Amino acid sequence: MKTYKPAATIFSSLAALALLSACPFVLPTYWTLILTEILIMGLFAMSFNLLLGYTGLLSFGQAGFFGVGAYATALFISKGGSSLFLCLVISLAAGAAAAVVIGYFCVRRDEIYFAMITLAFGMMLYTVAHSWIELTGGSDGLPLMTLPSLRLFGMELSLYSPTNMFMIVLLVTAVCIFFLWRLVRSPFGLLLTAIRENKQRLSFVGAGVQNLRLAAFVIAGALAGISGCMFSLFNSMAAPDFLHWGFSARPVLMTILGGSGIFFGPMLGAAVFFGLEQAITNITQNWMFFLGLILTPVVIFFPKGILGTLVDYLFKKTKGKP
Amino acid sequence: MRDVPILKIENLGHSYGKYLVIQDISLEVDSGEMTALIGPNGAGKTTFYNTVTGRFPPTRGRVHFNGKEITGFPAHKLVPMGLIRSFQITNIFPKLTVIENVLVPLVLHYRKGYSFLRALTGEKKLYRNAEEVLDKVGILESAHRPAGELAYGDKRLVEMAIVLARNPKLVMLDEPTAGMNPEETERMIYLIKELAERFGTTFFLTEHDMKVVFAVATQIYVLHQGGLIAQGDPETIRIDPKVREAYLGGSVND
Amino acid sequence: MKRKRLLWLMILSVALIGFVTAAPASAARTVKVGFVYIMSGPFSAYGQFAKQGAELAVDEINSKGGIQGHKVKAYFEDSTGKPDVAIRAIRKLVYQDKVDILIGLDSSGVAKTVVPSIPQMKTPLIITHAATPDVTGSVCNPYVFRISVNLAQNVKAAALLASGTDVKTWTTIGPDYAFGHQSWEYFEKYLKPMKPGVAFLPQSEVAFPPFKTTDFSSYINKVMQSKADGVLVSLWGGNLIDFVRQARDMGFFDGKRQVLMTLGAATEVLTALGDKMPEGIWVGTRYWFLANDSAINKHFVKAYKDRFGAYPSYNAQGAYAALYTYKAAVEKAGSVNKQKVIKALSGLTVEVPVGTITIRKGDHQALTDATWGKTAADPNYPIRILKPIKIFKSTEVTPSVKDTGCKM
Amino acid sequence: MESFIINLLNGLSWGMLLFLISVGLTTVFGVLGVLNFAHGSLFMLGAYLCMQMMHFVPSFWAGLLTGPLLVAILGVVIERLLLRRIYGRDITFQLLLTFAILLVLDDAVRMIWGPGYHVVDPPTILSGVFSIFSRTYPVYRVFLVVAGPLIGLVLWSFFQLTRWGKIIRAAAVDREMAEGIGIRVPILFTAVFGLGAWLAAVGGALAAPHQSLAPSMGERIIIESFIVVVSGGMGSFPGAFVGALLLGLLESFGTVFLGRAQMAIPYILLATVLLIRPRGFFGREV
Repeated sequence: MKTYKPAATIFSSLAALALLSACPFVLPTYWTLILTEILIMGLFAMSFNLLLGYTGLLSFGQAGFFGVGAYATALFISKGGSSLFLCLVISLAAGAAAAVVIGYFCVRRDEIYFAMITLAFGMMLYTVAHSWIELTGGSDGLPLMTLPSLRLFGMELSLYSPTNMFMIVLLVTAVCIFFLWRLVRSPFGLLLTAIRENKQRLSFVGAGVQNLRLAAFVIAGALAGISGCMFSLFNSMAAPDFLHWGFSARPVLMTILGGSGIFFGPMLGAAVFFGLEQAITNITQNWMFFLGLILTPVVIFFPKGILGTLVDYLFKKTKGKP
Repeated sequence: MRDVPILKIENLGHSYGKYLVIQDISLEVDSGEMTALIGPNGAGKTTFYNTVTGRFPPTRGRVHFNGKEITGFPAHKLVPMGLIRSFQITNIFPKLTVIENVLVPLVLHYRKGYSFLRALTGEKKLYRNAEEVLDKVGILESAHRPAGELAYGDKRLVEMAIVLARNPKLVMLDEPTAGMNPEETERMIYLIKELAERFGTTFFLTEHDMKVVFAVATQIYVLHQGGLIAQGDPETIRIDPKVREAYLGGSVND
Repeated sequence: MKRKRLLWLMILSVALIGFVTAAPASAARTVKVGFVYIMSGPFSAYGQFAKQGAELAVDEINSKGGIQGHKVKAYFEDSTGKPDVAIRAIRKLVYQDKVDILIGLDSSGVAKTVVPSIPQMKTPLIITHAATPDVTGSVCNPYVFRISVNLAQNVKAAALLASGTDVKTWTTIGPDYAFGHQSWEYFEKYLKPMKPGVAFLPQSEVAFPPFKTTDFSSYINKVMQSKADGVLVSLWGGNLIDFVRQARDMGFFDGKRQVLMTLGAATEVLTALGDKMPEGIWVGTRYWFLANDSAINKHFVKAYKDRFGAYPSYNAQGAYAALYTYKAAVEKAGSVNKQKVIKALSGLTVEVPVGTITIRKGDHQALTDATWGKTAADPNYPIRILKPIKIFKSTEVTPSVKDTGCKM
Repeated sequence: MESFIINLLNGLSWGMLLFLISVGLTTVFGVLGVLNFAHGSLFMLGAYLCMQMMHFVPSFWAGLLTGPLLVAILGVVIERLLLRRIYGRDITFQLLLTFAILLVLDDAVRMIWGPGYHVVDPPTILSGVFSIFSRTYPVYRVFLVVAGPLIGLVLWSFFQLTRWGKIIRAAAVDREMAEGIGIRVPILFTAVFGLGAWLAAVGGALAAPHQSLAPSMGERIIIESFIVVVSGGMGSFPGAFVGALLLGLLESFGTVFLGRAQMAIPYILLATVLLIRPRGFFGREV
């Protein structure tokens, strides 16, 4: 029988964090940058998985909130903002606010209809970013001409340094993941899984399923907003592409690659995705072709994803069949 | 002198377009009684359930619960008032463990649904409560197994536990022994009786298995072709010629 | 059992980290050139052309002893036309491959969002395709150069052409993104003072089909229905092909209106359209392989045709010319040191197939002639060619540095 | 007035192309329960193979006949090898598997025929123009407006009147029941997917003389056909017809009225329909 050992969890998380924060000092710069991107996209995928893996909702417009976060940061900085903390807060609020409005219409739908209506709203946000030239810079996007700097212990740390950027992203991602970790283990998290398992049953024991879904949707939107904020700082830009459905497909891919049933699955999926991309594009330009070839057996034979299958392999078999 | 009936239904009707599924049903359920609604397949029992518990609003008639009108209330409003239902088909959270299945209604009962950051494992009161409920229905030993892996009869017990966890005033059971083998049916009958006697839970159930009905019910209503044709205690129903006619061809004692 | 598996897992991860950190074996000093183009997806044709032009230049230079004795090694990365992928590609070239110079960029959106990050990487970038005026304007910086004709130069030439016609009212059909909108905006800005009486249709009456459009007929209808007798077409690539074929059938080219296609002379468009391209239409391009009789151009066209079996497109010329521009800069600087090269590039004059260009100091935009011409059939060529060709001098079409808004 | 007629014709012919693509998509969804992301790629393959066949036999009709047939065979292979392993799985997996197929097919097309643009000429009898008042309009577009409903009618008769059509409809309503009455469902599924692939390819072949062929063809059309299918009602034949016409007309007339927001037209339609009728125009409400 499983017993919950908080001490072990805390210890291993801290060890992983320590290991990761050593990375920029041993890895070449380029891999530090890739790792930064993995963390950002991994957090984005984990926010998406709060909906897919925990609540059972396939959102195809998650990039909309990611993009809203990215644009919130880009606009804030282009209007002279310079506080990193405010960037994060504003992007979080923007992502959450967009998710409240859009979620209100979406959470009443299920399955493919939910996917389609989120797609529709995501693409409407894309149209705004693409066509409201005066505000968003239109199809060219908004370049960030400066980055907020960070004052820490009297030192001025520039985010242009890949190491500093990585540390900040690691810190923010870790905080968000900790939040998610608590969330899925809270009573609220239990209700979300209950929605996924049987939403009709849940409503007949007296839960307001729509409101719970909306809450999950808003939290996922807010976290996507934060990821978008970090992404725009990391790349010094916000572009309409970030809101396109093609971008929404990324967290879906990563989550299924890693495994939607496992908390860290999407993060590993992001790592695998970028790792594969780096490896394959070194050999051939037909990266999409090979991605498709790799994805096919994963979807057919490993529905639990890479991490899910690995966890099963490591722990289930050794335990013996119950 | 009688108390206010816990459930009072007046002239309830529901139709799909022109087709009347149930019509003009009036009945009362008294607190502490074990009331059953019987009728052959297709008589409209499930529609009646869905209409009372807010799945489809009735097209006519009224429903009162504990003296308050609840006509057309959705389930999530009824449950906090103390009215809860079970389903004919097994309706649980299959991938959650048995104890988590029971914790779900308890989280709602104690209004912890929007508690985001406290670990569920820290809610000792909820766990104690859940274990009590599991103990009551007799599946405490399976508490940490995924509910979907249990045997059929045990799944129905999980469902009963989900229903009981919210401490309802009235439990509406839709064919609680449907699909069970004789042994499991025995256990369910025993459980319902014991719950009613020891904890004073009021039950309203539909059932087509007459053995179950006559074993547990104290008051019986008979539904036929969408309307009530008889009511009374088990003895009265057993000899009612209209009921025999409704079950034409089949033995009432089956 | 369980422990053993964990052990394997750890070994695997360590091996992975080792693979990642293993530094590439350092060879003798070569000049590393990083090319970033769209190599995959719908617009990979542009990357293919550029790659061919680049490979041709690399081989030519290496066979003649390289740049200042250094062999040239080319690295190609795929921008996919998406800004976040493009910047990752650039980072890879700079941090992993440690290139000395960056060359490329097709999409204006990519260029505009990527350019502000280039100074952080301390590596010069020569843009060869992206046309947005902003990269040598509002977001310009000392590390970024452009040797191709930009939108302002191309449209200024169009306006000069337009001023010579008797068109009274102009409208446009262009892609619904920055390129289309800016083309129209600049056209109006330039033509108005040249020919005060001319009218321009308001925003609500011009046509901007979204980029993904394949059916242009309702836009064609909109333009034909308007009172305009002159049309600026800034569609390009597949959009332009679809537009021309559909417009032809709808009687758009019936001679009742003057048509200027800013990117109509792109070889990939002319090749696909063949004899479906109407004759006598003014078309512009960044480079036309018959427009220049210089020895350099003749050599380039011949070498390219011999090797790849087609006439070089403007993107092939762009990549080819960029490498020769870099070579000239290194030779001027006497070093491949990036800072020295940047200094040398600024103000550099060099002859490339398209003509002699000078990279202006103020905004790093090349002063390069703009090419326009009228489509004509010629039995010697399988595609429509330009006859007559009209070359607009760079001094005529390039806005002043002050006008570009560039502050270095 | 003439402008109105031309916009109407534009909307109708575009709508008919959308209909041909969507009807295969909706049939496959109705019977197999799979929303096929790769449907647009099959559409594209139809166009490319039509062009390829025309190199062998220089007639559009030959290409139209043989190209889609090859795609149908490919569809059968895809169903047998891949799709049938994921029936009944979560929608996410179905979308992702067909998305993977899309990635492979799109890149394969680029590798085989190159990234450049290709054009296909309409057959000679359809290549002219005719005049509407003072304007001309291509005959081929009118052919599309006529061919769409004709193919629709043939399909409709097939579904309503023939034994196979009835079996397919029965299977779409209730898979288990169909199995119960002795229909060999696996073969039926293969056939239906082949039919869907064929329809997509016919759409592609018919679109070929009208738009340039490029590896992005499929990607551009797939979301719009999703929108048609969902707003018409998933699995509904009349739904696909109405949805396609509506979207075609909205996009055609929208260019006149909506200005900068025109890009959002399909999405506004989709969201509006889903908010008002959660299962689309002809969908079965639950």
